[in-house]
Amino acid sequence: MVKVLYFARLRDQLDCAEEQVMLRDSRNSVAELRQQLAARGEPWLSAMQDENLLVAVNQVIATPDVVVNAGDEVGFFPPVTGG
Amino acid sequence: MVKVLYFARLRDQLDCAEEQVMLRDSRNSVAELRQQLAARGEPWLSAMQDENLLVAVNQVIATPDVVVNAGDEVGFFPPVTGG
Amino acid sequence: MIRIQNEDFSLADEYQALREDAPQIGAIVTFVGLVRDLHNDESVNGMFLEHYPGMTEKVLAQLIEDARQRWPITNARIIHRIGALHASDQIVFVGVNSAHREAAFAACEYLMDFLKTKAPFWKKEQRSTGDVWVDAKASDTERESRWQN
Amino acid sequence: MIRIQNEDFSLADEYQALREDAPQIGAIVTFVGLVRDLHNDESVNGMFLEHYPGMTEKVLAQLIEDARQRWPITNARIIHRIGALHASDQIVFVGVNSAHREAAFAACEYLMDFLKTKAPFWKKEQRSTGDVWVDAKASDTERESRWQN
Repeated sequence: MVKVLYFARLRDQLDCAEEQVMLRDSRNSVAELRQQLAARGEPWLSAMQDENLLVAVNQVIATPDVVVNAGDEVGFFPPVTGG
Repeated sequence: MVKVLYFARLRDQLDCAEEQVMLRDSRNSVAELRQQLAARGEPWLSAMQDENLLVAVNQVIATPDVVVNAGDEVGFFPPVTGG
Repeated sequence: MIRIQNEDFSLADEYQALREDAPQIGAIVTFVGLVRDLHNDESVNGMFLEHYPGMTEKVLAQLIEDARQRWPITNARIIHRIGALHASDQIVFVGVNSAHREAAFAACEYLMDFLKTKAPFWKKEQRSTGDVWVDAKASDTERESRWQN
Repeated sequence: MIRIQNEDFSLADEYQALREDAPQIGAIVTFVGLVRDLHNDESVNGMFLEHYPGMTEKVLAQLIEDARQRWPITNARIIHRIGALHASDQIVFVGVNSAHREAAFAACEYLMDFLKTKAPFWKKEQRSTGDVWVDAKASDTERESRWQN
């Protein structure tokens, strides 16, 4: 299981702030986790296919090839707008 | 007559903060005024020949060709070191 | 020093801390961001700021560490507010002290530029036409890229 | 706003004035220069600052005008102290407010860079080896020249 967090506009779109997700394999890439979530259909499909979507694994920005392990924290969010 | 002011290290070198100087002609350039003062001999000679010396006519930085008229204020000073 | 907080902050207090850090400090540069009361032509009545707790602090600590590697700064302080904010409220503070002004200016602007593009904060504006999540600006990404040279 | 004065100044007061200028202000950048207690390896016990009264104010007013021409700033404030100063004393304040941070940062640094090379102030340091007029630094001239691009 991984803890998945959604922030800001994305959280509103999915109506979900946090969930536990069972990984399909013991080791999945960020890209694979996105595909798994997109397979749920809308609104996940659009959200996970958004090329501006950012992903952090254990609170560090992650590229699509980064491996997600059970127990990790994965955050999905739109481009940041603070400051 | 022009009012001539000397600042900082230059004032210490010349032991003079302010003086009235009679111009040789009714219209002199900054360069001509420097020559006139240098002709007094040391310490004026060295001070006026210092290539780092700055000159302001009526409180605006002046190049050697700027004309000095009677009644003007001419300031001589070393490179600035404020801030 | 990094703080993420709902409460307002005092520039005077932050400045005092930066001033007392060390006797060789010759330059202190501070930046404060305020809520502007205009968004294009629409009136912005207020905004709500959320962030990613934990990640925000990590990102900002890394930015300060990066700035220390690039410039001889003595210290840097960052405060970012979250929650409900209104027109003219203070949002963000970045302060840097150094022996030299060029390092203090560069590091302060660097920290703000990267905070804008790397720190996980999101603004929702309360406009007269309804609540709107603010879009990221291309100009902020451009400003960040200047530092790659 | 330009002030040349013997008295100390309050960053908090200057910041407050910059903050209250206009509702569309989104960024305030301040710079404060302090007396460092080290000059290379010699101990600097204090310094004395003199200036060219009248010309100083004209030069600083022109620099602010130049900054206004180059960047969309709302206002700029400069304070420079003269007379006797000691280690850790505040020497100079430059503060700029603007709708946008890039203008505020650029104008503040521009004003400091040109103040350093154009405003008629001179420092005499009281060192353990005697009083010494401070030499102008080539690095300051180099920093000024960056703005010609």
